[in-house]
Amino acid sequence: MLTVRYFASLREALGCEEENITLEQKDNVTVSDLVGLLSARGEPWDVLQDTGQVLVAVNQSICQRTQPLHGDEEVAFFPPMTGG
Amino acid sequence: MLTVRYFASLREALGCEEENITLEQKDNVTVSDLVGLLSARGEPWDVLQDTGQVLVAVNQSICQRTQPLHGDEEVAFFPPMTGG
Amino acid sequence: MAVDDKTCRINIQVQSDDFDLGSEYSRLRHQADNPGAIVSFIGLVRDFIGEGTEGEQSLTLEHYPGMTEKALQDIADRACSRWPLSGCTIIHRVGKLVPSEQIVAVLVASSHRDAAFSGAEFIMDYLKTEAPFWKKQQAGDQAEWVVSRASDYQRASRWKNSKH
Amino acid sequence: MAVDDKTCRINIQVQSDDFDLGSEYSRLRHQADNPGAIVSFIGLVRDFIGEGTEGEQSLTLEHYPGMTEKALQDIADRACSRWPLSGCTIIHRVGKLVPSEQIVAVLVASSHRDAAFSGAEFIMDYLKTEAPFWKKQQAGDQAEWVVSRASDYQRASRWKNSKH
Repeated sequence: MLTVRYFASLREALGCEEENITLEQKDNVTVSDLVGLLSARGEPWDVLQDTGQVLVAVNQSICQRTQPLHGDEEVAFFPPMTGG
Repeated sequence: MLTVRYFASLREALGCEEENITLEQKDNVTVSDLVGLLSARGEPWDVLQDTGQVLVAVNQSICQRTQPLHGDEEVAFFPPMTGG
Repeated sequence: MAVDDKTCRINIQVQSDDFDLGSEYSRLRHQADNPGAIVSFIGLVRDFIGEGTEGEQSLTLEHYPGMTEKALQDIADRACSRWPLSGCTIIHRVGKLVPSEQIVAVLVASSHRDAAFSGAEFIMDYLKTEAPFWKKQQAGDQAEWVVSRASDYQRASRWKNSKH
Repeated sequence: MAVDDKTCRINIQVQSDDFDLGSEYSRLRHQADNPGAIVSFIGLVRDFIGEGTEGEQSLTLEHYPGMTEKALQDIADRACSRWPLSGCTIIHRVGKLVPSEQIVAVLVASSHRDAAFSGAEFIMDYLKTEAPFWKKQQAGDQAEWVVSRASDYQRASRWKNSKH
Protein backbone atom coordinates (compact mmCIF):
# COMPACT_ATOMS: atom_id res chain seq x y z
CA MET A 1 0.00 0.00 0.00
CA LEU A 2 1.28 3.46 -0.95
CA THR A 3 1.03 6.31 1.54
CA VAL A 4 0.42 9.49 -0.46
CA ARG A 5 0.95 12.86 1.23
CA TYR A 6 0.24 16.42 0.11
CA PHE A 7 1.80 19.58 1.51
CA ALA A 8 1.29 23.33 1.72
CA SER A 9 -0.76 25.05 -1.01
CA LEU A 10 -1.28 21.70 -2.76
CA ARG A 11 -2.73 20.16 0.42
CA GLU A 12 -5.14 23.07 0.64
CA ALA A 13 -6.06 22.98 -3.07
CA LEU A 14 -6.79 19.25 -2.95
CA GLY A 15 -8.40 19.32 0.48
CA CYS A 16 -6.37 16.24 1.33
CA GLU A 17 -3.41 15.70 3.62
CA GLU A 18 -2.79 11.99 3.26
CA GLU A 19 -4.39 8.94 1.67
CA ASN A 20 -3.55 5.30 1.08
CA ILE A 21 -3.55 3.85 -2.40
CA THR A 22 -3.16 0.22 -3.39
CA LEU A 23 -1.59 -0.31 -6.81
CA GLU A 24 -3.39 -2.93 -8.87
CA GLN A 25 -0.41 -3.50 -11.11
CA LYS A 26 2.87 -3.94 -9.19
CA ASP A 27 5.41 -4.25 -12.00
CA ASN A 28 6.86 -1.42 -14.08
CA VAL A 29 4.90 1.21 -12.20
CA THR A 30 6.36 4.72 -11.91
CA VAL A 31 5.41 7.99 -10.21
CA SER A 32 3.91 9.07 -13.57
CA ASP A 33 1.44 6.18 -13.42
CA LEU A 34 0.36 7.23 -9.94
CA VAL A 35 -0.07 10.81 -11.16
CA GLY A 36 -2.19 9.50 -14.05
CA LEU A 37 -4.40 7.60 -11.61
CA LEU A 38 -4.87 10.65 -9.35
CA SER A 39 -5.36 13.14 -12.21
CA ALA A 40 -8.14 10.99 -13.61
CA ARG A 41 -10.25 12.25 -10.68
CA GLY A 42 -10.49 15.55 -12.62
CA GLU A 43 -10.18 19.04 -11.14
CA PRO A 44 -8.42 19.99 -8.91
CA TRP A 45 -6.38 16.76 -9.07
CA ASP A 46 -5.12 17.33 -12.61
CA VAL A 47 -2.75 19.99 -11.24
CA LEU A 48 -0.50 17.06 -10.24
CA GLN A 49 0.50 16.78 -13.91
CA ASP A 50 2.15 20.20 -13.82
CA THR A 51 5.81 19.31 -13.22
CA GLY A 52 6.74 22.97 -12.70
CA GLN A 53 4.23 23.48 -9.89
CA VAL A 54 4.30 20.06 -8.26
CA LEU A 55 7.42 18.26 -7.03
CA VAL A 56 7.57 14.64 -5.91
CA ALA A 57 9.47 12.79 -3.19
CA VAL A 58 9.52 9.02 -2.78
CA ASN A 59 10.49 7.80 0.67
CA GLN A 60 11.43 11.37 1.56
CA SER A 61 13.89 11.94 -1.30
CA ILE A 62 13.11 14.26 -4.19
CA CYS A 63 12.86 12.30 -7.43
CA GLN A 64 11.86 12.42 -11.06
CA ARG A 65 8.54 11.13 -12.26
CA THR A 66 10.27 8.20 -13.92
CA GLN A 67 11.02 6.85 -10.43
CA PRO A 68 9.74 3.23 -10.11
CA LEU A 69 7.21 2.41 -7.38
CA HIS A 70 6.92 -1.04 -5.80
CA GLY A 71 3.67 -0.29 -4.01
CA ASP A 72 4.83 0.17 -0.40
CA GLU A 73 6.45 3.62 -0.59
CA GLU A 74 5.64 6.97 0.97
CA VAL A 75 5.01 9.32 -1.96
CA ALA A 76 4.72 13.07 -1.33
CA PHE A 77 3.53 15.83 -3.66
CA PHE A 78 4.23 19.48 -2.90
CA PRO A 79 4.91 22.89 -4.48
CA PRO A 80 8.47 24.24 -4.91
CA MET A 81 10.03 24.98 -1.53
CA THR A 82 10.08 28.45 0.00
CA GLY A 83 12.09 28.02 3.21
CA GLY A 84 15.10 29.90 4.49
CA MET B 1 58.21 69.60 9.15
CA LEU B 2 57.38 66.04 8.03
CA THR B 3 56.61 63.39 10.63
CA VAL B 4 57.92 60.09 9.28
CA ARG B 5 56.72 56.86 10.89
CA TYR B 6 57.77 53.23 10.42
CA PHE B 7 55.72 50.15 11.33
CA ALA B 8 56.06 46.44 12.02
CA SER B 9 59.01 44.56 10.44
CA LEU B 10 60.20 47.77 8.79
CA ARG B 11 60.32 49.58 12.15
CA GLU B 12 62.40 46.72 13.53
CA ALA B 13 64.70 46.55 10.50
CA LEU B 14 65.39 50.29 10.60
CA GLY B 15 65.50 50.52 14.39
CA CYS B 16 63.36 53.62 14.12
CA GLU B 17 59.74 54.27 15.01
CA GLU B 18 59.37 57.93 14.16
CA GLU B 19 61.49 60.88 13.08
CA ASN B 20 61.01 64.45 11.94
CA ILE B 21 62.40 65.62 8.64
CA THR B 22 62.47 69.15 7.28
CA LEU B 23 62.40 69.40 3.51
CA GLU B 24 64.91 71.90 2.12
CA GLN B 25 63.07 72.23 -1.15
CA LYS B 26 59.31 72.74 -0.71
CA ASP B 27 58.06 72.80 -4.31
CA ASN B 28 57.51 69.80 -6.57
CA VAL B 29 58.54 67.35 -3.87
CA THR B 30 57.03 63.84 -3.91
CA VAL B 31 57.20 60.75 -1.73
CA SER B 32 59.87 59.44 -4.12
CA ASP B 33 62.12 62.37 -3.25
CA LEU B 34 61.73 61.61 0.45
CA VAL B 35 62.56 57.95 -0.22
CA GLY B 36 65.68 59.08 -2.12
CA LEU B 37 66.77 61.20 0.82
CA LEU B 38 66.26 58.36 3.33
CA SER B 39 67.80 55.65 1.11
CA ALA B 40 70.94 57.74 0.75
CA ARG B 41 71.70 56.74 4.35
CA GLY B 42 72.64 53.32 2.93
CA GLU B 43 71.74 49.96 4.43
CA PRO B 44 69.23 49.13 5.85
CA TRP B 45 67.47 52.31 4.65
CA ASP B 46 67.70 51.44 0.96
CA VAL B 47 64.93 48.84 1.49
CA LEU B 48 62.52 51.79 1.27
CA GLN B 49 63.06 51.81 -2.49
CA ASP B 50 61.46 48.37 -2.80
CA THR B 51 57.86 49.22 -3.77
CA GLY B 52 56.76 45.59 -3.37
CA GLN B 53 57.96 45.36 0.23
CA VAL B 54 57.29 48.89 1.42
CA LEU B 55 53.95 50.70 1.19
CA VAL B 56 53.43 54.41 1.87
CA ALA B 57 50.64 56.42 3.47
CA VAL B 58 50.47 60.20 3.54
CA ASN B 59 48.22 61.66 6.23
CA GLN B 60 46.98 58.16 6.93
CA SER B 61 45.84 57.35 3.42
CA ILE B 62 47.66 54.82 1.24
CA CYS B 63 49.20 56.53 -1.78
CA GLN B 64 51.54 56.16 -4.71
CA ARG B 65 55.10 57.41 -4.60
CA THR B 66 54.21 60.16 -7.03
CA GLN B 67 52.14 61.76 -4.23
CA PRO B 68 53.26 65.42 -3.71
CA LEU B 69 54.51 66.50 -0.28
CA HIS B 70 54.18 70.05 1.03
CA GLY B 71 56.43 69.51 4.01
CA ASP B 72 53.94 69.30 6.88
CA GLU B 73 52.51 65.81 6.34
CA GLU B 74 52.59 62.61 8.34
CA VAL B 75 54.29 60.06 6.10
CA ALA B 76 54.27 56.38 7.06
CA PHE B 77 56.23 53.46 5.62
CA PHE B 78 55.24 49.88 6.31
CA PRO B 79 55.20 46.34 4.87
CA PRO B 80 52.07 44.89 3.18
CA MET B 81 49.29 44.38 5.72
CA THR B 82 48.59 41.05 7.38
CA GLY B 83 45.50 41.71 9.48
CA GLY B 84 42.22 39.86 9.64
CA MET C 1 33.71 6.06 20.26
CA ALA C 2 36.93 7.49 18.93
CA VAL C 3 36.56 10.91 17.45
CA ASP C 4 38.08 11.59 14.05
CA ASP C 5 39.43 15.14 14.15
CA LYS C 6 39.01 15.51 10.41
CA THR C 7 35.27 14.91 10.54
CA CYS C 8 32.95 17.79 9.85
CA ARG C 9 30.70 18.05 12.92
CA ILE C 10 27.16 18.54 11.68
CA ASN C 11 24.31 19.80 13.88
CA ILE C 12 20.82 19.88 12.36
CA GLN C 13 17.81 21.25 14.26
CA VAL C 14 14.24 21.84 13.09
CA GLN C 15 12.25 23.47 15.86
CA SER C 16 9.48 25.91 16.72
CA ASP C 17 11.58 27.52 19.48
CA ASP C 18 13.80 30.51 18.84
CA PHE C 19 17.59 30.03 18.85
CA ASP C 20 20.52 32.04 20.17
CA LEU C 21 23.36 32.84 17.76
CA GLY C 22 25.86 33.40 20.58
CA SER C 23 25.25 29.91 22.03
CA GLU C 24 25.36 28.19 18.65
CA TYR C 25 28.56 30.00 17.74
CA SER C 26 30.21 29.00 21.05
CA ARG C 27 29.21 25.39 20.55
CA LEU C 28 30.58 25.23 17.01
CA ARG C 29 33.74 27.11 17.98
CA HIS C 30 34.55 24.51 20.62
CA GLN C 31 33.46 21.47 18.60
CA ALA C 32 35.34 22.34 15.43
CA ASP C 33 39.00 21.42 15.22
CA ASN C 34 41.25 24.51 15.29
CA PRO C 35 38.91 26.71 13.22
CA GLY C 36 40.36 29.86 11.68
CA ALA C 37 37.05 31.20 10.40
CA ILE C 38 33.40 30.88 11.34
CA VAL C 39 30.74 32.33 9.05
CA SER C 40 27.15 32.66 10.28
CA PHE C 41 24.03 33.46 8.34
CA ILE C 42 20.79 34.43 10.07
CA GLY C 43 17.56 34.89 8.14
CA LEU C 44 14.85 37.02 9.74
CA VAL C 45 11.18 37.66 9.02
CA ARG C 46 10.82 40.98 7.24
CA ASP C 47 7.81 43.26 7.21
CA PHE C 48 6.45 41.90 3.98
CA ILE C 49 3.78 44.48 3.36
CA GLY C 50 4.00 48.24 3.08
CA GLU C 51 3.49 50.60 5.94
CA GLY C 52 -0.10 51.56 6.61
CA THR C 53 -1.44 48.08 5.95
CA GLU C 54 -3.70 47.06 8.77
CA GLY C 55 -3.81 43.86 10.76
CA GLU C 56 -1.22 41.68 12.38
CA GLN C 57 1.42 40.21 10.08
CA SER C 58 2.69 36.70 10.48
CA LEU C 59 4.48 33.97 8.60
CA THR C 60 3.64 30.30 9.13
CA LEU C 61 6.25 27.74 8.18
CA GLU C 62 5.05 24.26 7.27
CA HIS C 63 7.50 21.43 6.67
CA TYR C 64 7.70 17.70 5.93
CA PRO C 65 8.91 16.10 9.16
CA GLY C 66 11.45 13.38 8.51
CA MET C 67 12.31 14.51 5.00
CA THR C 68 13.35 17.96 6.25
CA GLU C 69 16.08 16.63 8.53
CA LYS C 70 17.23 14.21 5.81
CA ALA C 71 17.42 16.99 3.20
CA LEU C 72 19.34 19.34 5.52
CA GLN C 73 21.77 16.57 6.49
CA ASP C 74 22.34 15.80 2.81
CA ILE C 75 23.03 19.47 1.97
CA ALA C 76 25.47 19.72 4.91
CA ASP C 77 27.22 16.51 3.85
CA ARG C 78 27.68 17.84 0.33
CA ALA C 79 29.11 21.12 1.66
CA CYS C 80 31.53 19.18 3.90
CA SER C 81 32.73 17.02 1.03
CA ARG C 82 33.20 20.01 -1.27
CA TRP C 83 35.16 22.28 1.09
CA PRO C 84 37.45 21.54 4.08
CA LEU C 85 34.83 22.37 6.71
CA SER C 86 35.37 21.37 10.33
CA GLY C 87 31.84 21.99 11.53
CA CYS C 88 28.43 23.12 10.42
CA THR C 89 25.14 23.93 12.13
CA ILE C 90 21.75 24.36 10.46
CA ILE C 91 18.73 25.45 12.49
CA HIS C 92 15.37 26.12 10.86
CA ARG C 93 12.23 27.17 12.67
CA VAL C 94 8.71 26.01 11.85
CA GLY C 95 5.31 27.25 12.97
CA LYS C 96 4.05 30.81 13.30
CA LEU C 97 6.53 33.71 13.32
CA VAL C 98 6.06 37.47 13.33
CA PRO C 99 8.19 40.20 11.67
CA SER C 100 11.75 40.59 13.02
CA GLU C 101 11.82 37.02 14.39
CA GLN C 102 14.66 34.71 13.41
CA ILE C 103 13.82 31.97 10.88
CA VAL C 104 17.05 30.22 9.98
CA ALA C 105 20.66 29.97 11.14
CA VAL C 106 23.57 28.48 9.21
CA LEU C 107 27.03 28.43 10.82
CA VAL C 108 30.11 27.04 9.10
CA ALA C 109 33.59 26.58 10.55
CA SER C 110 36.76 26.05 8.53
CA SER C 111 40.43 26.79 8.71
CA HIS C 112 40.01 28.87 5.52
CA ARG C 113 37.81 31.91 5.24
CA ASP C 114 36.89 31.35 1.60
CA ALA C 115 35.70 27.80 2.39
CA ALA C 116 33.64 29.07 5.34
CA PHE C 117 31.97 31.75 3.20
CA SER C 118 31.34 29.43 0.24
CA GLY C 119 30.08 26.62 2.48
CA ALA C 120 27.55 28.90 4.17
CA GLU C 121 26.30 30.31 0.85
CA PHE C 122 26.06 26.85 -0.69
CA ILE C 123 24.01 25.57 2.26
CA MET C 124 21.65 28.55 2.14
CA ASP C 125 21.17 28.24 -1.63
CA TYR C 126 20.28 24.56 -1.45
CA LEU C 127 18.25 24.94 1.73
CA LYS C 128 16.02 27.35 -0.20
CA THR C 129 15.49 24.99 -3.12
CA GLU C 130 15.76 21.45 -1.68
CA ALA C 131 14.59 21.51 1.94
CA PRO C 132 10.82 20.94 2.24
CA PHE C 133 9.68 24.15 3.94
CA TRP C 134 6.79 26.28 2.78
CA LYS C 135 5.87 29.77 3.94
CA LYS C 136 2.39 31.20 4.25
CA GLN C 137 2.05 34.94 4.80
CA GLN C 138 -0.81 36.40 6.79
CA ALA C 139 -1.65 40.11 7.03
CA GLY C 140 -4.87 40.80 8.89
CA ASP C 141 -7.39 38.34 7.41
CA GLN C 142 -5.51 37.94 4.11
CA ALA C 143 -3.39 34.80 3.80
CA GLU C 144 -1.34 33.56 0.88
CA TRP C 145 1.35 31.02 0.19
CA VAL C 146 4.74 32.46 -0.73
CA VAL C 147 5.71 31.58 -4.29
CA SER C 148 9.19 30.23 -4.98
CA ARG C 149 11.55 32.55 -6.83
CA ALA C 150 13.39 31.68 -10.01
CA SER C 151 16.39 33.63 -8.67
CA ASP C 152 16.76 31.12 -5.82
CA TYR C 153 16.99 28.28 -8.34
CA GLN C 154 19.53 30.23 -10.39
CA ARG C 155 21.63 30.84 -7.29
CA ALA C 156 21.60 27.14 -6.43
CA SER C 157 22.44 26.06 -9.97
CA ARG C 158 25.60 28.18 -10.10
CA TRP C 159 27.32 25.63 -7.79
CA LYS C 160 26.89 22.96 -10.45
CA ASN C 161 29.02 24.88 -12.94
CA SER C 162 31.76 26.16 -10.67
CA LYS C 163 34.43 24.36 -8.75
CA HIS C 164 34.08 26.78 -5.80
CA MET D 1 19.00 64.48 15.11
CA ALA D 2 16.64 62.93 12.62
CA VAL D 3 17.54 59.42 11.66
CA ASP D 4 17.53 58.45 8.01
CA ASP D 5 16.24 54.90 7.85
CA LYS D 6 18.07 54.27 4.59
CA THR D 7 21.48 54.95 6.09
CA CYS D 8 23.86 52.06 6.58
CA ARG D 9 24.72 52.09 10.31
CA ILE D 10 28.47 51.55 10.59
CA ASN D 11 30.20 50.50 13.83
CA ILE D 12 34.00 50.37 13.80
CA GLN D 13 35.99 49.19 16.84
CA VAL D 14 39.73 48.59 17.23
CA GLN D 15 40.43 47.20 20.67
CA SER D 16 42.61 44.88 22.72
CA ASP D 17 39.58 43.44 24.56
CA ASP D 18 37.75 40.40 23.34
CA PHE D 19 34.27 40.80 21.82
CA ASP D 20 31.02 38.85 22.02
CA LEU D 21 29.33 37.84 18.77
CA GLY D 22 25.93 37.45 20.43
CA SER D 23 25.98 41.05 21.72
CA GLU D 24 27.23 42.50 18.44
CA TYR D 25 24.61 40.58 16.50
CA SER D 26 21.81 41.81 18.81
CA ARG D 27 23.00 45.37 18.45
CA LEU D 28 23.11 45.25 14.65
CA ARG D 29 19.80 43.39 14.45
CA HIS D 30 18.06 46.18 16.35
CA GLN D 31 19.90 49.07 14.69
CA ALA D 32 19.40 47.92 11.10
CA ASP D 33 16.13 48.76 9.42
CA ASN D 34 14.00 45.63 8.85
CA PRO D 35 16.92 43.32 8.02
CA GLY D 36 16.14 40.04 6.30
CA ALA D 37 19.67 38.67 6.54
CA ILE D 38 22.66 39.12 8.81
CA VAL D 39 25.99 37.54 7.87
CA SER D 40 28.79 37.37 10.43
CA PHE D 41 32.42 36.46 9.94
CA ILE D 42 34.70 35.68 12.87
CA GLY D 43 38.43 35.12 12.40
CA LEU D 44 40.25 33.16 15.10
CA VAL D 45 43.90 32.54 15.92
CA ARG D 46 44.87 29.08 14.69
CA ASP D 47 47.61 26.85 16.04
CA PHE D 48 50.13 27.97 13.49
CA ILE D 49 52.81 25.40 14.19
CA GLY D 50 52.65 21.64 14.14
CA GLU D 51 51.97 19.53 17.16
CA GLY D 52 54.99 18.68 19.24
CA THR D 53 56.55 22.12 18.86
CA GLU D 54 57.53 23.40 22.22
CA GLY D 55 56.92 26.74 23.85
CA GLU D 56 53.93 29.01 24.16
CA GLN D 57 52.40 30.26 20.92
CA SER D 58 51.14 33.77 20.51
CA LEU D 59 50.27 36.31 17.86
CA THR D 60 50.89 40.01 18.40
CA LEU D 61 48.91 42.45 16.32
CA GLU D 62 50.41 45.87 15.68
CA HIS D 63 48.43 48.60 13.94
CA TYR D 64 48.60 52.25 12.90
CA PRO D 65 46.23 54.08 15.26
CA GLY D 66 44.19 56.68 13.44
CA MET D 67 44.78 55.29 9.99
CA THR D 68 43.28 51.93 11.00
CA GLU D 69 39.90 53.38 11.90
CA LYS D 70 39.94 55.55 8.78
CA ALA D 71 40.76 52.59 6.52
CA LEU D 72 38.05 50.40 8.08
CA GLN D 73 35.48 53.18 7.78
CA ASP D 74 36.42 53.65 4.14
CA ILE D 75 36.04 49.92 3.39
CA ALA D 76 32.65 49.86 5.15
CA ASP D 77 31.51 52.95 3.22
CA ARG D 78 32.46 51.34 -0.08
CA ALA D 79 30.55 48.15 0.83
CA CYS D 80 27.49 50.22 1.79
CA SER D 81 27.54 52.12 -1.48
CA ARG D 82 27.96 48.96 -3.55
CA TRP D 83 25.20 46.85 -1.96
CA PRO D 84 21.93 47.78 -0.20
CA LEU D 85 23.28 47.22 3.33
CA SER D 86 21.39 48.49 6.36
CA GLY D 87 24.17 48.02 8.90
CA CYS D 88 27.71 46.86 9.30
CA THR D 89 30.05 46.24 12.23
CA ILE D 90 33.82 45.76 12.05
CA ILE D 91 35.78 44.86 15.19
CA HIS D 92 39.49 44.12 15.06
CA ARG D 93 41.64 43.27 18.03
CA VAL D 94 45.23 44.42 18.57
CA GLY D 95 47.91 43.32 21.03
CA LYS D 96 48.87 39.82 22.11
CA LEU D 97 46.55 36.89 21.36
CA VAL D 98 46.92 33.14 21.87
CA PRO D 99 45.57 30.27 19.72
CA SER D 100 41.77 29.92 19.61
CA GLU D 101 41.22 33.58 20.55
CA GLN D 102 39.02 35.76 18.34
CA ILE D 103 40.83 38.32 16.14
CA VAL D 104 38.25 39.93 13.93
CA ALA D 105 34.47 40.21 13.54
CA VAL D 106 32.57 41.52 10.53
CA LEU D 107 28.77 41.63 10.64
CA VAL D 108 26.63 42.82 7.74
CA ALA D 109 22.86 43.33 7.66
CA SER D 110 20.77 43.66 4.54
CA SER D 111 17.30 42.88 3.31
CA HIS D 112 18.90 40.56 0.72
CA ARG D 113 20.98 37.52 1.57
CA ASP D 114 23.27 37.82 -1.46
CA ALA D 115 24.10 41.44 -0.54
CA ALA D 116 24.83 40.44 3.07
CA PHE D 117 27.16 37.63 1.98
CA SER D 118 28.93 39.73 -0.67
CA GLY D 119 29.27 42.72 1.66
CA ALA D 120 30.90 40.63 4.38
CA GLU D 121 33.32 38.97 1.94
CA PHE D 122 34.19 42.29 0.34
CA ILE D 123 34.94 43.85 3.74
CA MET D 124 37.13 40.91 4.80
CA ASP D 125 39.04 40.91 1.51
CA TYR D 126 39.84 44.62 1.72
CA LEU D 127 40.45 44.52 5.47
CA LYS D 128 43.24 42.01 4.78
CA THR D 129 44.89 44.14 2.12
CA GLU D 130 44.14 47.77 3.06
CA ALA D 131 43.79 48.03 6.83
CA PRO D 132 47.14 48.69 8.56
CA PHE D 133 47.47 45.64 10.80
CA TRP D 134 50.56 43.48 11.04
CA LYS D 135 50.89 40.10 12.74
CA LYS D 136 53.97 38.76 14.51
CA GLN D 137 54.00 35.07 15.43
CA GLN D 138 55.82 33.84 18.49
CA ALA D 139 56.44 30.17 19.30
CA GLY D 140 58.67 29.66 22.33
CA ASP D 141 61.59 32.06 21.78
CA GLN D 142 61.18 32.18 17.98
CA ALA D 143 59.39 35.26 16.64
CA GLU D 144 58.68 36.21 13.07
CA TRP D 145 56.50 38.65 11.17
CA VAL D 146 53.74 37.07 9.12
CA VAL D 147 54.27 37.67 5.40
CA SER D 148 51.35 38.90 3.30
CA ARG D 149 49.89 36.39 0.87
CA ALA D 150 49.45 36.96 -2.83
CA SER D 151 46.14 35.07 -2.64
CA ASP D 152 44.71 37.78 -0.38
CA TYR D 153 45.52 40.41 -3.00
CA GLN D 154 43.97 38.24 -5.71
CA ARG D 155 40.80 37.85 -3.65
CA ALA D 156 40.54 41.61 -3.15
CA SER D 157 41.18 42.39 -6.81
CA ARG D 158 38.30 40.18 -7.99
CA TRP D 159 35.86 42.87 -6.78
CA LYS D 160 37.32 45.33 -9.27
CA ASN D 161 36.32 43.16 -12.21
CA SER D 162 32.90 42.03 -11.09
CA LYS D 163 29.71 43.93 -10.52
CA HIS D 164 28.84 41.77 -7.50
